[in-house]
Amino acid sequence: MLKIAKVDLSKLYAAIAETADLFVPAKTAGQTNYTLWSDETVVDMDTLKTVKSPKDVFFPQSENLYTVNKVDKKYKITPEELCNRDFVVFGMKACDIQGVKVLDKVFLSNPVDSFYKARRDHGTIVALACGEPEESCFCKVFGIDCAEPDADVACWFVGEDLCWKALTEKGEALTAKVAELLSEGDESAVEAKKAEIRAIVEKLPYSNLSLEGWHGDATKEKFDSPVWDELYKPCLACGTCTFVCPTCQCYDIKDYDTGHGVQRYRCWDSCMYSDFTMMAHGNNRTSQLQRFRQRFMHKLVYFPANNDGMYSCVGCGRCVDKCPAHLNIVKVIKAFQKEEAAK
Amino acid sequence: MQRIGVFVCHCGSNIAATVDVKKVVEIVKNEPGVVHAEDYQYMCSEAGQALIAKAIAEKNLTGIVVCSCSPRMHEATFRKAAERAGLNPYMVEIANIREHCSWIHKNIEEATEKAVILARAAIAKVNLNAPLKAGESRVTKRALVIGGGIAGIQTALDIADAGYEVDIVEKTPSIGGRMSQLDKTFPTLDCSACILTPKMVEAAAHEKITIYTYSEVEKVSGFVGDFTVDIRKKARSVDMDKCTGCGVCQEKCPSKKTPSEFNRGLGNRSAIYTPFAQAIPNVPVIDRDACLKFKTGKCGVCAKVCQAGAIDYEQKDEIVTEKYGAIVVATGFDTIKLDNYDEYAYNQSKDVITSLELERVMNAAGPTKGHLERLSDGKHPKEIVFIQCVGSRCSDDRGKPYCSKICCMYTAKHAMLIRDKYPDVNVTVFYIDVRTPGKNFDEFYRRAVEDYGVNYIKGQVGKVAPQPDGSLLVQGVDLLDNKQILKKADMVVLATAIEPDPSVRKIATMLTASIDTNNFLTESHAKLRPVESPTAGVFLSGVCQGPKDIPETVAQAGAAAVKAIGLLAKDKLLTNPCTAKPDELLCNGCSACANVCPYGAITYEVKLINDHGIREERRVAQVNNALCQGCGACTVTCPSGAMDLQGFSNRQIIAEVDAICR
Amino acid sequence: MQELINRAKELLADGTVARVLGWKKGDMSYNPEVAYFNNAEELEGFVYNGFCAANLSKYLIEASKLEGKTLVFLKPCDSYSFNQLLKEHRIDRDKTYVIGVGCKGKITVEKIRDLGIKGIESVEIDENCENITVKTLYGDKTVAYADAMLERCHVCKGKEHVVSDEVIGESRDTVDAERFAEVERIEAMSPAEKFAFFKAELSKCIRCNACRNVCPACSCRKCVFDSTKFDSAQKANVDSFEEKMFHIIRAFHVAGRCTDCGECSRVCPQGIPLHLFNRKFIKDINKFYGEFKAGEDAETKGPLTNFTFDDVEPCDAVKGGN
Amino acid sequence: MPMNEEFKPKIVAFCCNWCSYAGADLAGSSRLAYPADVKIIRVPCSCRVNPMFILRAFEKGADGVIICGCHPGDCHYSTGNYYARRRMAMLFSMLEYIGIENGRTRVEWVSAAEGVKFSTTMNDFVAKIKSLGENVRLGDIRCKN
Repeated sequence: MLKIAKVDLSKLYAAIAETADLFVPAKTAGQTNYTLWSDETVVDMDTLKTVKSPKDVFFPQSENLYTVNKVDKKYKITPEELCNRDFVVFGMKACDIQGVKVLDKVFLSNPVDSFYKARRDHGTIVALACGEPEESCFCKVFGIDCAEPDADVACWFVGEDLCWKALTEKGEALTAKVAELLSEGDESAVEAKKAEIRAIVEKLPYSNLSLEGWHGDATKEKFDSPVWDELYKPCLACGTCTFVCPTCQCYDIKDYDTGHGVQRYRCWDSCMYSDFTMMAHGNNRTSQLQRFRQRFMHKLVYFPANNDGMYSCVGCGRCVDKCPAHLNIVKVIKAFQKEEAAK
Repeated sequence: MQRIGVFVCHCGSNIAATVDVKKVVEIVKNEPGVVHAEDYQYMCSEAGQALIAKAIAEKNLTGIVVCSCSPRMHEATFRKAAERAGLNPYMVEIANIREHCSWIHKNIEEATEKAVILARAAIAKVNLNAPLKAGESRVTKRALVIGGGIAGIQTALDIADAGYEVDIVEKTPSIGGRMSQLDKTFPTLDCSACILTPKMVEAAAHEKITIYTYSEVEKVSGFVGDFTVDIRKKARSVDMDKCTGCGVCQEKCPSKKTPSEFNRGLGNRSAIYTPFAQAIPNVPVIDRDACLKFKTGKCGVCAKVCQAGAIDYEQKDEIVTEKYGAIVVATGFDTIKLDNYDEYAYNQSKDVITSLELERVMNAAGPTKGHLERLSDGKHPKEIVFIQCVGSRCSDDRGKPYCSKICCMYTAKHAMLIRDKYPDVNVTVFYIDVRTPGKNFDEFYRRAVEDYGVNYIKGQVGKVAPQPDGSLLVQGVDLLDNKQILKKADMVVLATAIEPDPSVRKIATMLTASIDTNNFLTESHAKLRPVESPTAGVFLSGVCQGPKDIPETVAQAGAAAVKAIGLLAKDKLLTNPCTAKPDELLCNGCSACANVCPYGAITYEVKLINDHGIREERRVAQVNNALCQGCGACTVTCPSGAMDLQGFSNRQIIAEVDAICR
Repeated sequence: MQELINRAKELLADGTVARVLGWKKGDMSYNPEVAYFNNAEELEGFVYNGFCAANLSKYLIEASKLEGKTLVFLKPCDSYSFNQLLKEHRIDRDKTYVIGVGCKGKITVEKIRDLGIKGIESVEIDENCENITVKTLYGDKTVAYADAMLERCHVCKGKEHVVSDEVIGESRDTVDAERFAEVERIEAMSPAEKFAFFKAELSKCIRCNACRNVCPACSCRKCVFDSTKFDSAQKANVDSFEEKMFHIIRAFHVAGRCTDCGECSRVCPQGIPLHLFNRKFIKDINKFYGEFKAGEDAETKGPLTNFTFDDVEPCDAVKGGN
Repeated sequence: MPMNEEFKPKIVAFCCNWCSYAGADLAGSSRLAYPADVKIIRVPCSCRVNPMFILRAFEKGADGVIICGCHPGDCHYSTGNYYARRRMAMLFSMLEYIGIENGRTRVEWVSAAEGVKFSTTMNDFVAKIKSLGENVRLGDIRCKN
């Protein structure tokens, strides 16, 4: 266990940034999101949850795939270069790290998404244990321990220090690069901190949410349930939940005419949008009920069915905080519980 | 994907001298959709059009871009050529590389680059063009002529003689117009009334002509072939059917102090009046502002003396609604106000008059019974000075920038008539230039100078100063002798500029006909379509389009009539297919488009819509293609983009923007 | 609140309405959601308190397609949106029964969190809406009601319902700020400062479309940014310009129609003060074309579908007009 | 981009078919020069100009956009330019509000008879855009280079 005084963190950031791009939570115009660090960045390690999850460090909201240019009468295709520069994401929480594992299932299984893989290969995650978990958090429900994040490096704020522990080879390598700034830390103090965090988690209102009945074999029963009929109605069909979610991975591929060529890019899509998966023949989900159902069925039924029971919700609670209609996955789970109980 | 042919015109050297035409051809060959590109000396020629037809046939072209002069010039030509070759005419777009390029740029490289960009924009547009089909609309076989002067009368007679119904709307109590105020006409010196009156009578008697005098156009709706017009027949207070035109009412009317409009205020008329003896109709009107009965409630003399019982104080304005296929504007002119020309003392001295006032003075039926006399003291003048270009050819904003065209000739006429009748009177004319381009015009002017001894001085007058003895001191300059001139005169006559009758602005707005900065109605093409307004179905006759003399006016009146007849002779008209078209699936039914439509072309209908499997009743916009004129106001007010304009669609315009900006 | 429930039950019972559109208790005390109530039993879950900020008028577009009348509860500001939607033929007056509800200003848990309060377990609003008691994992806190109030309530345009079949409940004047102060502050900036301000705000935009989808004026069946009509279909932020385009055009499309209900700013997950766009247009419209309140009635022509002969010229509008 | 002689602005001019396009034609037939930077798009009426077209032009790299229509009162469609005037007043005000340099957009009323005005307007507008320099605030970076 190593440590660095909080007051010296800026030195640490600078040291990391010397050899790699560094992404940190930073506050701009009042909101905290992951940003590429520079000397002027106002780092915000205190805000528990960034508005957007850090998933776009690995899977950007939009990225070019290739460019087509016309040279005389011939078309020239230039693929976008893959990520070839090391980077570090600093401050990721346990839930978001689990989110990346969900994305890994999608993008690293065959066919491998080369853009994503290049970023995963070049990225080192420095995780930060959650100091004060909030009432919208429910990571515990998915077996995540926010006191003990699993990444390349795990960190804890203890007193006036940041405690630092490398967990993987990548973590060790990063530690070596900044070793000068680190000194020996107190293992027991970190343990005490973990206990403190876990004690808070126990008291969180959603920590004991039951996932009973939600599993890969529940398709028929849940799909046909009448509960959806009323449940979706407040939904505005915006994409907030999907865009702040650390695991939503759907994207669309589009072209942009730059005037001197065409850029083919992909960008996040949302299953809440009316033109999601719109095809030449039309749309396979024509009502908001269907679209709304799709999102939760995917997170809690379809994804576990295809990934050894792994849910594609990590309980970060961003949708709980951000849904303009105060709808969220917790309310969905609770609504079904109530229905079960009524039966 | 379209198969586009690009045809680049040299226009002789008009384009080719500044734009490297061959280079344009080479570059556009690589544009998306282009399968053919060539250049030619004159694309608009038979041979040029044949090239287009040949390429359409040989290369299976689906779209055409002609890089040439303005589409306002030859778009129709090329569309017709394409149509003859079997292509939909609306698959043709023009890149204007002459007016907007070769004629304004000197640098060949720059102009060529711009020509390529303009061609690209047109190609990008054609890529999104869709064949359009013109609809049909009916033609109401009746014409409206606004204005009952010589222009309106002649137009109406010509149309009526061709067998079509015509209505004349005249705002004063009689037809006749300015010509009826004139004494003699140049260059023949025949009496104006003698040649005008028969025409007035003929119009009144013509079975196809209906005359609405003391009436104004109130509202115009509709479009070419199918206008609906509200005409306000102002209350005459005299029953047209009963009145015999005996004139006793005018004699007995106690209110006789109203300045006579017909005599330009030089004499008075009664409150119940006909403007002049030969008025048509010969039915008086009561000027309610002057009439004692209307002002005080007492009087009623005219009703008492009218044997026919035609006086009707209760009469009200009446609105007549008629349908017309064609409208001819013949609103004529007036002389400008002279408030900006204090130096000529027009407002200070009664002996400074305008030429039109002189016409009344010279006229036997005028305020002086045709005797040339000073209006201040009735004395016979010995020395008369004419000042030309008062308010015409003016470089500042006091007057008009244009030449009023008729003044040189009528001044020569006046001078000649005065010298002929009163050889004792000296006549001096101050002029800038004497302009006599017309048949027998210069001969006429020379007669004035050579045979009648009129003293022409090239130079302007700086000031006319009324003297204590009642004479006028004219201070001018003789530019040829380069000397100051001080001349004592008994009368000064101002060749006052003419301007379109003020009523034309309102009428132009109602007709959506455009007007130039001088309030003259704009013709569709200055050279090739001089009697047509850019607004389809509206034609121009007489001075409302620009200054002209009587023979020109009559000629133009005939031309306007022929254009109107050509329109009325058709049973159906092809409508502009570039109309608004709603996408019912996107329409919100919010009525925003209908709110901004100037033609009332948009209505709403509740329809069963199948929107990608969702079937529901929706309120959706419907466009009446016969009413829609294609302005596009609705398309921008529609937030969802449901309303689009065919031929100028959102995607087409965006494609042009993209092509220009890339 | 009980009065509202009782009245709703009456109207359901006597068949005046077929359903009730209102707010339902959430699983926390601060997250009520919009809900339909079809019977008296369901109405037991009805709630109306300071957290019921959602403007229900837009939901009536769908409700108008249902059989029978829908009872809807509208706050004073929501009634403007209702009128505007009526004007645009999007909702059917005959299929709605409007109960105007009193409003003492609406609050949001975000504002409470912004005060540094974490681990919120429950929130209690006192009867007079003066203070809020927040129970947290870290102890109880008290917050002044006004401090948790939405921006729009500080500049409320009035507590009168412009349309209703009946009104239940008291309102309270909540205005304690100048409505156009922020717009004026921006107007006074230099072009570079203005640009920096909007760039910082708009670069947060994630194109989730929450602002658009919640907006009662943005009621297009298919948004122009979702269709191919302008070659403008976009799904995600690609370059900062697209956000400018989206937000400028969105503001333009609702200009003269926006009732300043403030829902866009309330729902933005990134806290972008989107109302500043709309309010700029409202300020301009008032200045150039005379005072205009969208939704004040359901008949008057909107300022952008109207004109006068001597309107301000665009170049003069930019110089600040007169 | 530094202001220098090399800056060739891209300028889009929307001209209504009835007045301003004809005014541009008249400028042409009168040989009244204005810079080749101006490219004209013909629209039936100034009221056809959607703010989206203007923003699109800027997105794609235009440095200035000018809209020309019939003088108020003289619209071929009677009222089109009145709507255009309100729309553009709103749009321009918004552009100024978000920090876009004043003067990148303009509305001018040019009649079919005003070839001289068309030419002087374009000369003046190009000079203004040159003084403002390249449009960096509204362009889409993907369209650069």
